[in-house]
Amino acid sequence: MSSDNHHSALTELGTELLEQSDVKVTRCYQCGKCTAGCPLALEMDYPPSMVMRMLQTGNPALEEKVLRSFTIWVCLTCEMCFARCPMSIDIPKMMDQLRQKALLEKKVNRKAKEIIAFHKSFLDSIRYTGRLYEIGLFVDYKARTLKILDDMALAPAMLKRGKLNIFPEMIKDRSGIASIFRKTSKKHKD
Amino acid sequence: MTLGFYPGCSLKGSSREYAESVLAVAKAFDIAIEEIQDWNCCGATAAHNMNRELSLALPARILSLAEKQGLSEIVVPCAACYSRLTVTQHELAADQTLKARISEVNGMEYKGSVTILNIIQMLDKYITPRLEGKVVKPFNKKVACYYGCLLVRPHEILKFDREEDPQSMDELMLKAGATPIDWAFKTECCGAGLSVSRTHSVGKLSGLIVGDAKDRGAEAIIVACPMCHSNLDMRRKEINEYLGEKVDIPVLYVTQALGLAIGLDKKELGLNRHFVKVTV
Amino acid sequence: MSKIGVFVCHCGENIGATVDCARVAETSGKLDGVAYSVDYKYMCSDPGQSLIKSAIAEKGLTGVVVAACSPRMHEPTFRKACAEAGLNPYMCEMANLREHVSWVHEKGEATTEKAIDLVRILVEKVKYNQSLNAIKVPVTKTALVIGGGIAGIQASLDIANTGHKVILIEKDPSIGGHMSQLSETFPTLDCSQCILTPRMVEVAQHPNITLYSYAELESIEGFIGNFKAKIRRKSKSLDEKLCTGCGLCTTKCPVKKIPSEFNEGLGMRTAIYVPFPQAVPNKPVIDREHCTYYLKGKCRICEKVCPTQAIRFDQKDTIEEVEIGAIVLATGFSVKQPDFFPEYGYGKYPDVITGLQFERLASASGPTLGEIRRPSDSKVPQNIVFVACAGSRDEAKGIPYCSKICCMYIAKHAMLYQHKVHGGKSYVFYMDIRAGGKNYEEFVRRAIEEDGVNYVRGRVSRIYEKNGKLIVKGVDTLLGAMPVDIEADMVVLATAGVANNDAEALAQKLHVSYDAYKFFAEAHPKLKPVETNTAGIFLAGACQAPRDIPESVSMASGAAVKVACLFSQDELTRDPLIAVVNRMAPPVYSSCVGCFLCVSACPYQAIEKEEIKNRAGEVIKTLARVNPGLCQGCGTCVAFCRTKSIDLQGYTHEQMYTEVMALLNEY
Amino acid sequence: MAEFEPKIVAFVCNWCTYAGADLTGTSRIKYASNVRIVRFPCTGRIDYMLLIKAFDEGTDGIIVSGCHPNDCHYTSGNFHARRRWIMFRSLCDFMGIDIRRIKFSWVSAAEGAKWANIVNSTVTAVRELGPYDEYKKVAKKPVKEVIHG
Repeated sequence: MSSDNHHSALTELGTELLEQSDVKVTRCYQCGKCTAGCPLALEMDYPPSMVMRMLQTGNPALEEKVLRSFTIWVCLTCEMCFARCPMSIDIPKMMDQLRQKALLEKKVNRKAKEIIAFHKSFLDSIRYTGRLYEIGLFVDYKARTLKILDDMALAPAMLKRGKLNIFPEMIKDRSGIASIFRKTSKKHKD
Repeated sequence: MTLGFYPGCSLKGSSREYAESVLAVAKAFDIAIEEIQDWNCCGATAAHNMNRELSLALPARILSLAEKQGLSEIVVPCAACYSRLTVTQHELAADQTLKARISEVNGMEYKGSVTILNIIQMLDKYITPRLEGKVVKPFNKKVACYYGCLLVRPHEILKFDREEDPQSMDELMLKAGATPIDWAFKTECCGAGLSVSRTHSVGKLSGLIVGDAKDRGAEAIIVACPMCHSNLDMRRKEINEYLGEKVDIPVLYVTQALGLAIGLDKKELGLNRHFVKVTV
Repeated sequence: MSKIGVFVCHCGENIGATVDCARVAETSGKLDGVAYSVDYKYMCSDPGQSLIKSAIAEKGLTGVVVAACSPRMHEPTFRKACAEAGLNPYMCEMANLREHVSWVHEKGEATTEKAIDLVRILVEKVKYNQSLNAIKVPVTKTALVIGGGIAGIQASLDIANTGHKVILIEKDPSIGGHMSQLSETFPTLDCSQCILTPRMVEVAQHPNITLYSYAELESIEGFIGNFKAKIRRKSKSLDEKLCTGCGLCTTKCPVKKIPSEFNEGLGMRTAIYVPFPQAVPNKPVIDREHCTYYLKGKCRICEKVCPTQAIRFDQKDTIEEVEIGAIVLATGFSVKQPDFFPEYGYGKYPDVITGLQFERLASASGPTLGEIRRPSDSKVPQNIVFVACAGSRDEAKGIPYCSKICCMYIAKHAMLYQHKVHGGKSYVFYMDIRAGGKNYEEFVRRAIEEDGVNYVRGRVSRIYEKNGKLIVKGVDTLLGAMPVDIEADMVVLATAGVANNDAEALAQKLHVSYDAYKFFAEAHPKLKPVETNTAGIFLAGACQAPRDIPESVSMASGAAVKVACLFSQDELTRDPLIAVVNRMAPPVYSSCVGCFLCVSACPYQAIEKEEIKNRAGEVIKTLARVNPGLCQGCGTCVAFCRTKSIDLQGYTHEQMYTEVMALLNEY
Repeated sequence: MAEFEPKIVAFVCNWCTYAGADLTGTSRIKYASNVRIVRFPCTGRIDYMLLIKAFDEGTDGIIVSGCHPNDCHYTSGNFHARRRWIMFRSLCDFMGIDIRRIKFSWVSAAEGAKWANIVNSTVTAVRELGPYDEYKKVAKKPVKEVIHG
């Protein structure tokens, strides 16, 4: 009886974005204001408004390109696009969704491996201690990316200024944190 | 009444001077502050980039702990943590199923009853009204107040100040004796979480910010976020490379500038920990 | 015994494809009191109407139910057909099988059942319908035109030229409206003042037009053909009969720094002022909010210098009461003002201006005498950026609609700039170019191809000032969404056209509907574009939606014709669907007990007290009586009446009860 | 057993809701066919006795809808209807008529989609409540006779 057939114009991915992040790709009218204000538009393979356009086409090849894009990883989630979007499209939230889908489907852009390595190192650090252990993060990140020499000067300078803890801060309820990680892990989803 | 305190990881590590200055200022005004016990990391950018549920569960745990501890109001000086906590509260309030799911994941009841204050809101509520007469060493410098992204956006959720050309920090600094300048990069992004993984992007974005502040004659940049601070301060080498000149405008936390104005000691405020030397 | 005819329309496929019309006709034919039933392809067509007419004649029908489209569409058609066949038109009812059945439900048993139900209840209702006669009311053949912009001017002149009287009221000291502020007009680039001023003068001199400038509508009562309006004539502090319009006072006034409304704040005016040199009437008013005398009790310089002693400091507002038969609303629009666009720095940077401000810069009579100079330092901008859709088509800012006129005036602005600043560079950031109109697209092409205006497809995210330049951060979406930064000397925002601040209050005063954006609502989006849903009140120009000059003028002439049609008759015929208080034989006279709750409920003050007197002239009973001229037929009194003594013709208690009862007993 | 299809009578004003329902048609928005519209000039004309009578005669649900506040074609009829509705609610409560069976709303001439939603949601709500037969069980009167009697 319901007349709610609004989803019919959307592809599977489009529907997923609508349901998971409240972004209806058809609402974008391609004004480009998001791109115009995006601090990193020039470093993206497809600027935000192009991503919206690609998703609008419903063309599976273009949707695939979006998932495999560098854009979704270099996006800073600075929220500027959303703040100024005349159609109030929550692009940052959509980017989160696209990143997670790309990870799940193993379609991650190769250029993004350092960014993801950093995120993984970061999450690993809190998975075990409950809080961020900055030295641990650096070491782990360097192990993942083999970027041994980068930022080498920074750590001693930080240590000197008392900005780094030698030992991690451990919270008491570490098993609780571990359990949160386990339960929210995509692999363990029931 | 006791004000709850969520420092977040940075304030225990690379930005400990922020915590030091917050606590010093609070102490100077006899504000009782109580840290949330056994708090965890909010998950920051990494969590919401990688896993939405995790990005809600971690902040929810923090808020649950605050509730358990009987705190009705907490201050979250880190703008990024403030954003994550507030967004989580907003999303869970809007979706009961999600709220139930997150409570189950955390194994902790989550009510959503805690009021979350960012540092400016905290200062405006508890300190600004009592500031008159306390400013013994006016911070008489031209300052560029830098708000960054997460203190003001998205406005629909945070409902703090205004998204374009915000004023709250400027007003506060004016009261501390400073002259806030009108500049163009108040809410542009510094590069945030890409600091380590894409340092050159951060050099450029932060460079634009520092460059504009310099061009308009700022003598200090005032921030309210450890990420902004570390990018503008610790990445000054990359910034100067991008700008092609040596810019030595110091970057202070809003609480440090305020602390100086009310006559607190430089060391007490952690000013010795900065990369760009603070000369006052 | 009723003899009712049921006529079921297929409306081609519209009803026929979904509803089993033959079965509706057949089933209805078996109803008690139905003498004839038939289905037909198009009941509203000539043959369809003939079918009804001949059935009335041949079968001697006493009532008709047409099951077709919405009665809001064709009830007048079928009632007229009935009348032509000799049946009282109010004995005809319509069942809505199209909008309420076939268009909203799927084909099937339940749908046809619903159609049958709708016919049945109206058959039952029609049994209780009464023959009614149309009500005649007189017409006052004077029109009130509210607003003296181009639309109001055109409407006034057209009505006046048909020989009828017009009262034109304008809230500002001069008529002319926004059009008088414009420099040149698209798509011909003829000077706005040159074509407008003669019309303004014509208004002032027309024997049939009474012009009240500096006047506003205070209140209105009555109904079509018979309105009574109170007009507040704001005090000008001036005896207009004595004033010769020499203008000496305005040159001597010491308060000279008031931002001029006419120049959109880019120029200054005095406290006693004529808004612009060609103003009609060309006589000054004193702005009491700024006048030193009114503020501080001394000065009176204007009074001293006036050669005819025309200044009247103690003059009060006066209220003029006028009787009118029709109203044309031509109150125009406003442009969205500062602090609406913090990301564009509007209101913060003096060189970010609105399109209307640019008109004043480009106008030969403007503050720069037609030279394009930026407000901050009077320099000629070498790089200029025009931003389209500054507010329009922006849901987040609450204005999702297209303001319609901006695409054209931006092209004009950029063109004027290129003509006036040789070697200057102009950029237009746009989303779409909407140039639908005679010679409009050609005009835009000329701007691009001949005048070299750079059109960039994309929206601007932000504008900020640095080193005396305005940094415009835009994007070129046609280059794969490439960010484009332009260092401009001046930026012109095509700010959205919005309804006036007081539009809502005026609409409520007049009982005229308005849309979500406070623009006045037309009675039908296509077929009644200048009518409102309040009879006798018509619309012209941008008070209905953003409109350009040709459209405003067309609408105004359209509205004028509607007024002229109304005034072509001495009496109006109105639907007799009004309330009546029952009357009985003495000594009861009526079941009305004289509680007069109905009087308090009536929104039209249409119910009066009537005294019944005996032969000796003594009052023996006081009853309610409905004034048929004032009653609009809402029926609120009916629901209020405790003794059921008042009833609404066409929707009587009997009719409505029967309808509902019939529905539920077979449903 | 087939799903219970409630009978819904809609009392609407001519200028807003009737026109709004026309717009639902012109926009071709589909909705539940359970509803039958009875046209009044204004919600101010609606005598609430008629609502009680409708329940008496076997309707399962009722919609009353007119112009939004301030938009009444007759200025204030809808305000009277609203005031009466507030009283009527309490009366229904008192009489034991579940007020969830009555939907009181504003639908303007521009709200075609809203009309469809209101009909659908009312049908769903009343379907959940089941047939309105509390009164009939007690009265035990043959419905037919009452009408034509």
